[in-house]
Amino acid sequence: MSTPSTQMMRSLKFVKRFDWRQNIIYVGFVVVFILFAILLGDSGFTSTNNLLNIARQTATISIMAVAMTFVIATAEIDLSIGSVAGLASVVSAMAMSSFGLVAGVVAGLAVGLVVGAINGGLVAWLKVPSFLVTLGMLGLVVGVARWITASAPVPIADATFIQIFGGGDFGPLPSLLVWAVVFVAVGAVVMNKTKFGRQVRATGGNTQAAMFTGVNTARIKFYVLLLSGVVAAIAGMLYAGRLQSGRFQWGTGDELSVIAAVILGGTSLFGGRGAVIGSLFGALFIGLVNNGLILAGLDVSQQQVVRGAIIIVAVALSSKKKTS
Amino acid sequence: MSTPSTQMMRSLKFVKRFDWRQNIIYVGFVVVFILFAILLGDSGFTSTNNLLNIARQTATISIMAVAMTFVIATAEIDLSIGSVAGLASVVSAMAMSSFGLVAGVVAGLAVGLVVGAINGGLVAWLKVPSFLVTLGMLGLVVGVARWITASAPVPIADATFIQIFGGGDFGPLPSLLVWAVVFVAVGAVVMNKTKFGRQVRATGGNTQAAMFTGVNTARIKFYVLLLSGVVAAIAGMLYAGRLQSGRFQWGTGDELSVIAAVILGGTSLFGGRGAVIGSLFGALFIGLVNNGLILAGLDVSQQQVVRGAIIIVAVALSSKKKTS
Amino acid sequence: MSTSPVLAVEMTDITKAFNSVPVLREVNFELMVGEVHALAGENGAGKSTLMKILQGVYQRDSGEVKVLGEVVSLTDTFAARAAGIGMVFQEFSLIPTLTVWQNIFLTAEPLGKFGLINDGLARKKAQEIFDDMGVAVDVTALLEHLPTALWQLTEIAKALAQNARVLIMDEPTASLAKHETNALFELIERLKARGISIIYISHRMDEVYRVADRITVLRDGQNALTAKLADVTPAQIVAAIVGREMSGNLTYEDRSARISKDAVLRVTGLGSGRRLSNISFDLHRGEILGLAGLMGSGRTELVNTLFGIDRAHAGSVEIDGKNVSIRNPGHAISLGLALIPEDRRAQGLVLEHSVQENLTLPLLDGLKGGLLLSTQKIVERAREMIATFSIKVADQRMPVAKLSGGNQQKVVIGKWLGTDPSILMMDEPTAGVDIGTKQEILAMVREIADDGKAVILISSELPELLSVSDRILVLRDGEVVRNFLRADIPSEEFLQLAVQGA
Amino acid sequence: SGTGATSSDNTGVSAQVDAALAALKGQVLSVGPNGEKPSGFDTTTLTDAEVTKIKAGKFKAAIVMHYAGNDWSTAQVEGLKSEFTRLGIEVVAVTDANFKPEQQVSDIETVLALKPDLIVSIPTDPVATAKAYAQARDAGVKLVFMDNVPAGFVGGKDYVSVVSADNKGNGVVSAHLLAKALGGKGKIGLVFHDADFFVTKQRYEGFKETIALYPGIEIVEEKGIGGPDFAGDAQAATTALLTKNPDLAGIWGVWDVPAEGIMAAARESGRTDIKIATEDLGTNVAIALAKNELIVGLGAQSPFDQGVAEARLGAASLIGKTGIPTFVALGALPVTHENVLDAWKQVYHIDAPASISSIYKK
Ligand SMILES: Nc1ncnc2c1ncn2[C@@H]1O[C@H](COP(=O)(O)OP(=O)(O)OP(=O)(O)O)[C@@H](O)[C@H]1O
Ligand SMILES: Nc1ncnc2c1ncn2[C@@H]1O[C@H](COP(=O)(O)OP(=O)(O)OP(=O)(O)O)[C@@H](O)[C@H]1O
Ligand SMILES: O[C@@H]1[C@H](O)[C@H](O)CO[C@H]1O
Ligand SMILES: [Mg+2]
Ligand SMILES: [Mg+2]
Repeated sequence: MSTPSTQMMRSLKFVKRFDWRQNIIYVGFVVVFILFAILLGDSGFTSTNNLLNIARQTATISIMAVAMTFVIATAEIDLSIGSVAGLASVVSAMAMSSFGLVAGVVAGLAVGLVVGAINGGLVAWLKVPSFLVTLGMLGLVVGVARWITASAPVPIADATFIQIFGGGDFGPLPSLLVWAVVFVAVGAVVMNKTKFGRQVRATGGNTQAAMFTGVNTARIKFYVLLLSGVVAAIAGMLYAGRLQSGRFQWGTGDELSVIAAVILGGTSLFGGRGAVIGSLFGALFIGLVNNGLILAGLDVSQQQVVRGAIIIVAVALSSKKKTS
Repeated sequence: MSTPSTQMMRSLKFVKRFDWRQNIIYVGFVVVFILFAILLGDSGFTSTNNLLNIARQTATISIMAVAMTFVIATAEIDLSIGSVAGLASVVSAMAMSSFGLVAGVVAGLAVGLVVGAINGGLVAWLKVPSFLVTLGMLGLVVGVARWITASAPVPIADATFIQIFGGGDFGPLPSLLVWAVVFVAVGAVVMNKTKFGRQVRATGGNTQAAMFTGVNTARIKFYVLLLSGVVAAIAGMLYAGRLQSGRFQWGTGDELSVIAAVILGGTSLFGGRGAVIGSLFGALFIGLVNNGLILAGLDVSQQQVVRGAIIIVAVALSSKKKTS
Repeated sequence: MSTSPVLAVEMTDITKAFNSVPVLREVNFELMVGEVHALAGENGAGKSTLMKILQGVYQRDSGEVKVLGEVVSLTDTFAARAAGIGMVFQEFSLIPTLTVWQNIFLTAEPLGKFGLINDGLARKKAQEIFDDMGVAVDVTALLEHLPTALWQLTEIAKALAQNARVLIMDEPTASLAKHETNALFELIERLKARGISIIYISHRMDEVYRVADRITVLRDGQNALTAKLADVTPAQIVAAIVGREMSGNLTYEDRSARISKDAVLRVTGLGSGRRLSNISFDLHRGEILGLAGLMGSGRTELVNTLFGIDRAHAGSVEIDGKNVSIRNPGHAISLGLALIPEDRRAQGLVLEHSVQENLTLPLLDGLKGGLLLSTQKIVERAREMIATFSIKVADQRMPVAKLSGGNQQKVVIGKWLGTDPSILMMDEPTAGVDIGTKQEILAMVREIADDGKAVILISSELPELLSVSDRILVLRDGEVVRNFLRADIPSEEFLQLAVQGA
Repeated sequence: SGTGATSSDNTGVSAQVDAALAALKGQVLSVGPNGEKPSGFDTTTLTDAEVTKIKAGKFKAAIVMHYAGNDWSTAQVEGLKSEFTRLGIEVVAVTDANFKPEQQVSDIETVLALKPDLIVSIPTDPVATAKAYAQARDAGVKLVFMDNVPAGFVGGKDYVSVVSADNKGNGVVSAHLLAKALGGKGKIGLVFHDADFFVTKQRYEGFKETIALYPGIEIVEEKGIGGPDFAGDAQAATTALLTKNPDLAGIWGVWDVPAEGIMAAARESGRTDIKIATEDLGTNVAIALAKNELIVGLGAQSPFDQGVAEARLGAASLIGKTGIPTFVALGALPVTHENVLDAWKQVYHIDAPASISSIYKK
């Protein structure tokens, strides 16, 4: 969107904003963490177990946030991820119960591939707004999940699946944690050190300019939405492993948390930027707050109030930095 | 099926002459309406009563969509409207029960003013992303609403209030319908025939250029978010009148439907455009589909699937026209 | 048609229409290997369109294109790049959110181990290209932080990095100051020597004579002239461009009689941003004050500060003897100021809004019928302005983005002159404007001053400054270093030296 | 290594529990919205003559749910549909308000356009939906409710009848079963439905009153969940409970979906020794019972039979039958590892699926 400018002021504003957009989340994370550690020390907030809990509870969001960072970096959006996770969880559970582990995983991934391809195809080549396409998809996909399961859970017995997908541990670490770390690491490298990542940000920064430069912007948009679909499917299987069953509700509403994590992390909804690590901390920040507030013994309404306040204050402070 | 298709052909010619984004919604509306009229004629779809139902059920969404059109035209977003409606409904119900009608209405409006002013202030002058601010507000506000009511409904006895706010009729017309018509009419005029409307679109189209042209872009952003808060509060009171009680849940999740209505109506998330009438038809379109699918006797899951599919198809078709 | 030497590019009978408005009609254009071929014509004549067809951005309706003897289809930009055609776009092809070096190597990044981008190498190469061009830039800066001139230089560096065999330069010097322009010309000589063929689009006659071997002129989308520059006079070229004999350039005339003694604007010890410090000068009613300086010298920052976009942190500003602290552009406008900004696309226009809407945005108060805006008044007002500034547009409801570069600039100028300001500030107003219009604009500037308004004019084209200014301030590193009466400036060279600070 | 109810050593408590449950058998603790005393399932049967008469009527019915996201709702709708089919009544619409009253009001209005003779529904919010139900009543549509009724509505006058699970009883049953599994002592936590919702409140009361009878058991903390992601909310809440109270011995979950979240949290915290009691015989909790892992017992409703009863009562009213009971309640069914398979058959009228029976630990 933005084009050249020659005022020092504006440049400086941008520099400053860029800085805080990059860093506020880390600051916020540390501050809140320390606060909770002090206030909730005796509630076991800092116990290894609880810290692992936070990691576990934010793993699926973090993973989807990595993919969403790419989508938003191209100035598109994917609202269907929550539903895709739900459908993938039931489809893989069903396939598994009849044809075993491998079939189950393949089927789950297939869900992500198909939905992602449709989203991507419509946005990339028919040039329709991703907000609407993926919003329609959100309803359609969850509907399918309910339809084929009659809204009932599909139990998963396969121990290996549960062990690998979110249920078990790899050595001392919860498998969920490992999944998250791998996704974030790969995502960060791809975004910052590969042609693809570069072209993703170029597409979001100025689609037309990117096209003139020989970036196949349509294909880029197709890929990021495909990716987002597949990753959502994996997240769905992680839910399934964790809850030892597939169900259409797994992942419901995650899209908002994921987008929030990405933006908190410093990626702009208007595209051109993509802070993968930031997104991870955005997710951790949200998880941290949720965990702390529940530990603090607040009831649902109070949790909502404080959680909202914390986000607003964090955002507001971040800007104070800028103008000071 | 010849009637609709020929009708479609005519409408599509019409579309080609103008910008597809501006017109597809009308086409979609007409097509779907005719389809339902044919398929569900005997299910009373076309009965005056049912048509009034559709109007009634979409009124609050339409009203909020008018305000959201202004917000999105400035390239901002307001995710807090649903919660504001909920809080306004309980606050005005509480105030009414103790201090009477006027106090109730004033209190409800005050909620919108306060929340809108905070959203607007943070976005306009601290230049923080409206997505995050209003997302935080979404949680905070609904939390407050639950807190002060212990999640319980607050009954409303005042007959006048119920009569005026969504419960009653003005002559032959449901008061909700009248409210919607007034808001849309005023909104359309302000957007297209006043300096404010022009400045709103300029701000969203290119903030820097608008600023260089003497538009006080910060103030514009403040006003649209303030407006959106107040309108959401009114919508909340309409819910309260209709449901004869205030409750934190009124309006929950409306933000998505409202934004969808606005975008379906031809307003771009990236700002610069604002089609108020389009937003109305976007809302009507969604209401129409929900109503028709229930009348068609589909299961819940099937309703979701078809609803999603219709949105996707509508959007996809709209683009065909663009490229042809 | 000429057979030898072999042609780098041969475009035959090219026609192109946009929604049934013809833009190019049977245009022929040929470029020899190692030749620099100038392409000239009025704003909207079709130059960029022709080049975008060669670049695969637009598809021709009919006609044939050969590159190095091969017929090519040029269905998209990839095909064109594959055919070895690189382009310096008029509306830049750069990504604001990427750094200079990332832009330069976009899609052509050097790869290191594991197929990952070798940042170090890319940065080094980018730096080399700029050194080669003799320009100092921080290649790790984000584009969005840089001024127009640097965008233009980056755009050029990017085209060079593609080491194309055919290089299209669409007004590469539109907002470059003299010394960057010179650096560019030396570069072009070196490229020629390497056998690279160059198409050079420009509205500046002196540049054309300096770099080009041949020239082709388009008028209303048709061939008007193709000749060796050795064989044509500037007058002939201008005639071909505007389609009639044109009275010679505006020349300086002493206007001191028309300039009143009392200052309409008095700036004292003004400081702003990081670099603007201790700026003091008076501006008188009826006076045209020129600002000269190198890129980054602070001219834009100065006018932006006076217009309330940047906040002054020191000094005072008086208008009509009253001390004012300008809060924002709205306030500035109410005080009778107007600023034609340097960067038309970013600061002057809402690109996807119609020509009509852009022209009337600052005038809405005067276009009401009762409480509401009157569409009729808006349409008529816009029509008048389009006529006054001979803006070439098929339909005034067309998005301004679809106008030619120069016509976009005219919209910005028109919009501001429409406000009838008492102090008019213009930052590079004639960048990208064709010769005929440039003269009209300068004449207009003089008229405006003549009926008692004051004008501040920023231009990197010294002849232009010298032709209309009554007084010229030279800025360097954010300070006023010289303050000349026009009469005291003997020659362009003299001013050039002052600017360079030699 | 799960430990089921039977592994409790304290015979005193298990005796007390068995006695209590025995006394409860066939009993219904809840009373009707207007204090009516409950009639049983058997009072809803129709004679062959009545059935033929109903078939002749070619009636239309609509089902307006509050929430369609779990086995309970599905079974309700199944029961209704199967019985309606038997009675030759056409189901013209099914709607789901997902716990949103304003949505439910719209659903009712919309459904009325279909001119149904009968609406079977469960009000999400007694106050907010009253006007819409009144509209239906005034249009001459017969109303049968599940679990609770709109504010100010009177049985036999405004609506035909309300069929409820003995929700209070369900709470009581689950409390007894948890107490038994805990051997009558230990710290427990509660995960309740933080909403003004009749049904779930009733259970909560039933549970708390009953658990208070066991002095050795202490409720150390209660956590509310708001949904719509009930499993996720319950999981987070439980994680916190366990973090804060490492010595927690048991947890009560307000229905099966939250219980699934509770199980996940327990597994993750390596607390598979925790004892969980809940309501509703959902698939996943049934599996846990079959494995004899984590879930030690629950109070099951009979959603299918409730559906059947509602269908019959509604149908009866359509042919002007008089003396129809205005409050029918089906007793709570205590389910533990021992009887989970039979319980399934009793609740859903089909054999437990392989996913449950195959892993049943003898
Ligand atoms: N995408 C488009 N849609 C419609 N009209 C267009 C489009 N692009 C260019 N035009 C029209 O084609 C004509 C030629 O435009 P072009 O940019 O080629 O002119 P130009 O010779 O480059 O002028 P300038 O010197 O101002 O850059 C103009 O009238 C312009 O309005
Ligand atoms: N070589 C450069 N590298 C990085 N930033 C630069 C460079 N040159 C100028 N800038 C920045 O761009 C802006 C140029 O300043 P400004 O535009 O006010 O000077 P100017 O005299 O108007 O130059 P120009 O003719 O380019 O407009 C300043 O913010 C300066 O910091
Ligand atoms: O009794 C039912 C179930 O417990 C359900 O899970 C929530 O809705 C209640 O009405
Ligand atoms: Mg051009
Ligand atoms: Mg400048």
